[in-house]
Amino acid sequence: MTQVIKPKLIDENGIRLDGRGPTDLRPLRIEVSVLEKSDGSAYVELGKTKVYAAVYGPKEAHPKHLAIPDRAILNCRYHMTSFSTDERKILGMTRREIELSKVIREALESVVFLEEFPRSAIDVFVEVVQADGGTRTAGLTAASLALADAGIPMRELIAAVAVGKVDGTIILDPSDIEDKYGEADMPIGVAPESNTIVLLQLNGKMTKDEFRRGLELARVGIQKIYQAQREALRRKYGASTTEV
Amino acid sequence: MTQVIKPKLIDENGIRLDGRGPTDLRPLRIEVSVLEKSDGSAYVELGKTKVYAAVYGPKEAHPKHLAIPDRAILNCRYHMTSFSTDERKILGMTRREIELSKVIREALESVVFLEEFPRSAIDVFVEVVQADGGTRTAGLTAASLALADAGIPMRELIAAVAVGKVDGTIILDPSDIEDKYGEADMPIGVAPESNTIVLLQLNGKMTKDEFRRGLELARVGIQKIYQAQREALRRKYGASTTEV
Amino acid sequence: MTQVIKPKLIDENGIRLDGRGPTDLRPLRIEVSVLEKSDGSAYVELGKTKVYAAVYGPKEAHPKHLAIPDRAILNCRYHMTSFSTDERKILGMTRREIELSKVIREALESVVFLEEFPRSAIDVFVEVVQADGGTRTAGLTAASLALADAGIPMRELIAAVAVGKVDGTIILDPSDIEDKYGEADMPIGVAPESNTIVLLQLNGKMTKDEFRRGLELARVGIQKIYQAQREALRRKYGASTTEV
Amino acid sequence: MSFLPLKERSFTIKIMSEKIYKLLQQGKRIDERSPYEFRKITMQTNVVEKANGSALVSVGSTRILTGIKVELGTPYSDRPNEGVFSVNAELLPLASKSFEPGPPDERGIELARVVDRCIREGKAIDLEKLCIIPGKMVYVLYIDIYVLDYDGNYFDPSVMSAMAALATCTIPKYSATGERVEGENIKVPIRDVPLSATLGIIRDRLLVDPCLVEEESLDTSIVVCLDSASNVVAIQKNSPGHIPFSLMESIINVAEEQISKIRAQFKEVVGIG
Amino acid sequence: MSFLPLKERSFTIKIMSEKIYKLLQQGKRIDERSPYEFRKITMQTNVVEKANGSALVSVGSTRILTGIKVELGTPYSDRPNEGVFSVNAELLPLASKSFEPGPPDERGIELARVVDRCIREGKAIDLEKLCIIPGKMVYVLYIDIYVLDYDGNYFDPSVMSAMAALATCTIPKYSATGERVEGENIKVPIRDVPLSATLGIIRDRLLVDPCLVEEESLDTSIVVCLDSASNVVAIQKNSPGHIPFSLMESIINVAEEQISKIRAQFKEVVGIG
Amino acid sequence: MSFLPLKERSFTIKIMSEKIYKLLQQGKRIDERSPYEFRKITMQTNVVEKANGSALVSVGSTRILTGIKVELGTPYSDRPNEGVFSVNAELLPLASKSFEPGPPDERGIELARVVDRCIREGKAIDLEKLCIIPGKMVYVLYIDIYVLDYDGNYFDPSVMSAMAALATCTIPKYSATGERVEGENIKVPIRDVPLSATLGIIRDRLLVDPCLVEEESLDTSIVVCLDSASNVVAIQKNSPGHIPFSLMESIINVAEEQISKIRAQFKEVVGIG
Repeated sequence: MTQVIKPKLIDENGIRLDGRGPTDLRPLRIEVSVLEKSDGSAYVELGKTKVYAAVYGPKEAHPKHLAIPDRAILNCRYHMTSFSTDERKILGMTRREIELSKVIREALESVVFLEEFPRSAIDVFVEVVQADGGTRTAGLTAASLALADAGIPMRELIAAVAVGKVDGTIILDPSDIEDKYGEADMPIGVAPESNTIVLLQLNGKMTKDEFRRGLELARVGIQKIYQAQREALRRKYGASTTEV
Repeated sequence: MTQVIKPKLIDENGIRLDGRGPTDLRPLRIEVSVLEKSDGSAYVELGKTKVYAAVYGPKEAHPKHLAIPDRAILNCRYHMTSFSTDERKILGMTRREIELSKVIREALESVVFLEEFPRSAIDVFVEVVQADGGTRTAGLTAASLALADAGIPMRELIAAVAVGKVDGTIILDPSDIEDKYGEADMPIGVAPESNTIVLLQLNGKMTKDEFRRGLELARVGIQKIYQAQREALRRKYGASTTEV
Repeated sequence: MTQVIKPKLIDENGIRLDGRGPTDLRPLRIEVSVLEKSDGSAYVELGKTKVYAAVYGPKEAHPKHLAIPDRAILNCRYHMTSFSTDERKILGMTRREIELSKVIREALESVVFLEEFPRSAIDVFVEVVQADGGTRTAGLTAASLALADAGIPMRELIAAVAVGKVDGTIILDPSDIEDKYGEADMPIGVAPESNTIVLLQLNGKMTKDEFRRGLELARVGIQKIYQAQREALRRKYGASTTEV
Repeated sequence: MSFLPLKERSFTIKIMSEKIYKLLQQGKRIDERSPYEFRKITMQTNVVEKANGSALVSVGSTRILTGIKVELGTPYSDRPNEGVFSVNAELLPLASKSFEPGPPDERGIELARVVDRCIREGKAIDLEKLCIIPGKMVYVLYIDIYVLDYDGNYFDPSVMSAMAALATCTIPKYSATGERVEGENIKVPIRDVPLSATLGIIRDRLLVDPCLVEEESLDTSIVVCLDSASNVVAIQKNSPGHIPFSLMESIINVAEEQISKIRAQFKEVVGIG
Repeated sequence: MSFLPLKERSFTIKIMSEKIYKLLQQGKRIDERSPYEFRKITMQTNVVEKANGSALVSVGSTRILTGIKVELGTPYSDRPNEGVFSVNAELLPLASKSFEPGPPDERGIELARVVDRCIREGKAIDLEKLCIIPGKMVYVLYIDIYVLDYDGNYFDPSVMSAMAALATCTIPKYSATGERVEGENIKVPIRDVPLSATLGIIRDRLLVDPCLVEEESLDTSIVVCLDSASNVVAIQKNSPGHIPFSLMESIINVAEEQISKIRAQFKEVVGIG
Repeated sequence: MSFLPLKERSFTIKIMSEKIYKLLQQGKRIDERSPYEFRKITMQTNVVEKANGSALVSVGSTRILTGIKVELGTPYSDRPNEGVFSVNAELLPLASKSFEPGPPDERGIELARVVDRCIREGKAIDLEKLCIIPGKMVYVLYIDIYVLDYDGNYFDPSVMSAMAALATCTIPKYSATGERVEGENIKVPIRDVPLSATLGIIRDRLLVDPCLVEEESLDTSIVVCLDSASNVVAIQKNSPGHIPFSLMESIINVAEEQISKIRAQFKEVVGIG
């Protein structure tokens, strides 16, 4: 049992372990309507991070005493398969999964027109098949597409990405190893049309200036994600549906 | 810690460890109406296997959203006492007990006229006091009697027994040790009047021909069990009630 | 790992480890209306034993099928913080906490006019911040004050105290160490106006005569507790409200 | 969270309570018993061969099965020279429409803890004789109580069945070095046989061993457990309601009288007591 | 407690059942298949790089992902020379409106236990080769099955995906002294490839691989698992209803025929079978 | 599964939200505070003698009790030279009608995890000094937070009480060979005191330390945690709703200003900060 040595994450040329520059996103693949039985679904792959999302509803809230008279309730579960991580994840929900379910739900609530479906429920399930950093943001990206695919009315889509700080540099889209050995990880969910933040967490240490630069870098990444989301919807539904 | 040596289960004269021939049932004792407070009950003893069953209902389904508009729901719990097995069983339901609750419930559903009690519930509890092989089949045998004792209308009774393969021979009613060291265990629940199978599982390896012979041997055992069930009802209710 | 030696709990002059005589109560502090958000609350400190109680209700019973047509249900939870005891208590409810919740609830039910609030629920929460002996009786003492503070109609208050037997002597209000190394612990809850017992448990060994003397000693302690309860209510509400 | 179980409506209970009280005034019960009379008690031991000890006890229709499994384990760090036991109780849904499947609720937990206290505080077992290697290896006794049929008063038959199972419990012998002595067994060393009696109270009247209908109509009830020298070793007021201080003397005396009868029967069936 | 899941009202099921039966009499199915025809099967292996083995298998729209994580552990005391495996299955709420979040219910547990029996009784793995130090250190395989999309019949693709994940599973090599042999890996030693076929029964007619609409309308159904020599290694009648004894012969024969087709495809994709 | 908690009907919330916004425009609050003003803060340490450290902190009527119990344990395998701590939080049902008995729900878990991140990422504890024998024996700190009374904003007083309990925590001294040094104790080695400020947002306006009525009427809210050098060490947007990018600069600046005030009070009461 020896203390793990932190690897060098960015070389002298500013190149990251996987060959990216600090502001590069990993290869991104987005698809909608990937699961047959749900009302809406999406798949997001960001490097080795692989996430499904599915939506059921609007449907009758159940049990009934949880129903809200003037709008729908939104349920959300972020869950990881046991083999998605380096160490096997225990079965059942960890505290981390419960917290992330909450922040993803709150982000989605910010854009869904819940008032249109009083006394109803909308269920959102995010399933992380492989976790290599950025699973909550990939999950939120997928979940907002699954809602769109289910025809749930929304103010706009949500695009999400993480920024981080490793070896003193602010980077876009940290991988698992960069998250683990880096100095900070900051996942951000954005409603791009209104230019507002719907999910924001920070775990690590940044100066105020680094924090500002992190926010700016996130906006760059968000634009790329948002573009890919729109393309995925266009492939499925044609040009018109990108105006959700 | 040394590897356990498989004992010889059938001797050169075809005699089993407990003195039975391959097609013999263990001593069987069946009683109905053995528990005061339930609506119907039965006790089945097959060698050292000892099982109670009790039925409550039909009664209001609870919670209400589980009620079904056009028939009763049937609930079933197969449970073992902690001291019923060689190794102490943990408290609470094991995965095995949950699976067996399901297959017993499904067998009982096949014969109960559930449509006669819309929005109702019928609870069946099987309690294994001692487990020496054949507990699910003894439990199903007892449960069908407990339903009859409770006056629940049924197409017919269910009789159940296991067959097995040990030392290459197909045998009736394997004991615990024969199950543990044998090659296969096949519990069967039968509706004897209609000559149909309502429970069937196989755990082990049989050729197709052995499987056929196992099914035939089971039918022989079933007739004996069914006979004993009818006698137990006759003892309690007189001759007429054996036509359930 | 050596066997723990029982300390001498009462010296030759009849003085206990903390300087008290056998019939002395520890320093007692009682306050009502200590928590802002509950409908009623109280705080009881008895030596190092520190207990809060809070009451919510009467309110709609929930889930509805638990409601009783002709009276309120009374819910009670006795709970200890993880750091209240010498050894860290596990999170979640222990079997001991579940049992004590039951006996405290049953004691309170004896004096609350539940029939005045059909189909309602009243919740009582007892939180043990530090446990140094006598937590259930301190909790019951606090809970009855919290009910009074919430304006719930009661036949009368409940005052509660424990007696014990240590080194052969019957003592009032055993501390944790006296409980641990003593011969018996007997918590008693009393409705002082009607001179009846509403909570009674005994854990330990007493002769019949010691048991009788224990009961008598408890009545002495109860009077002191009851006096302090009335004073606490008077401080909060003025003289008139002591006639609850 | 402890909550009030749903019972019959108060007024039907009040009518039955009134009826029981009037009968008590005449020295009678609804089931023909006298106030201080238990229902018929039967005790059978060694009913489950796979358990180290077992007993099936009935008091009227109330039927309790206790089984004991013995394992090897480590002692508590503050009691290195003593064996360990733990008591669990399950109110099987088989036994009553008021029992639900699932982990023990507060009633099952209370039952287990009261039986535990009877055994522990009654010094029923010589725990030091259940130590194999001090601080390292002791016998661990799992005493598991199942209520099979419930017609009131599960406390008294549970204590009886636990004690009967203990008194007939056979455990494999281990040498002082922790080796299994093949073919040899020992008995659980019994030091005393604590037994309990449950009393019901309606106003100023007492009755013993309430059946279910009585139980629901009592003002309150109390379980008293005495050892063989009539020391009080456990008490549990186990339902809501008031006990006048003035009744406590009778309660203890009635309990003592009843327990001595049960003890005689226990001794006859089990051999000790 | 096992309870009847809420389904469509009986009469809508009866109408659909009648329709399916009539089509079967004409050798047809509601989705254009013939009675003894599986939906399109696809198999992909190594789909999750962080797992030691993984496979994604579709049968029609039903989609199953199995991943295997390998850890080191101790063997069971009665099998000191054998590695250990355990199977878990989760019916993800993603996959169907009838699946709830939470720990596996009886359906998930049944699925896991049936797949476990197929692997165990089908002697799929040479467990002795997964022993590193007898009695002390063995490989422990966690085979976790997730239903991602559910359009009927999760049993057969689950067995396929578990076997495909096992057959392609790569594990770090350890020496006989329990040291990691850096840079070297071994494969899970596969002895046989048990595979299953699920049959639906309506009156006297059989069909294979029921889709969801069919599944809800069947009289009953049965899962049959055979090894490569066509021995029966597991059977599970997995829903209520009657199977006439007279149908059992056909059931086994139809299962054998179907499994041999699946086996050919499995061999092609995975390399063994 | 995370779900939307039942709140007041939207229109009553909208009216209150409108009212709060109008007051904010005039630099006012519903409880007479100015927008950037915390309620009265009180801090008491060593309130539970049986805990190794404890602190009771109030912000207005919101009251948080944190206690710390220290045990010996083993370090994480990838951090053999560091002590271990874990944070738990319970929203006691005593504290609010919206808190239910039972294991922590998502709000309690979020609170615990945010406090954990403040301590961990703020490098509050010199964990290496809590190692007794590298790889084998370390101090394990259980930091347990209880919300006793809840009138909005449990985050900031929870961070304060956890830090105050840590800063006053006394633990038994052990020698480098793992022996208890009788009679000697050590303090938890504090490296920094991270503190948080919670900000509420309504449209383009900010307020700090929302009380319960405000909390329910906000557009959204955010917790910002800074170390003593004003580095950002944790952020949590902890409710639904939008934050305009343009507000982020003010949010950080307001948080910094507030935290420096709290830090001054913390230093005065606790001695460090």
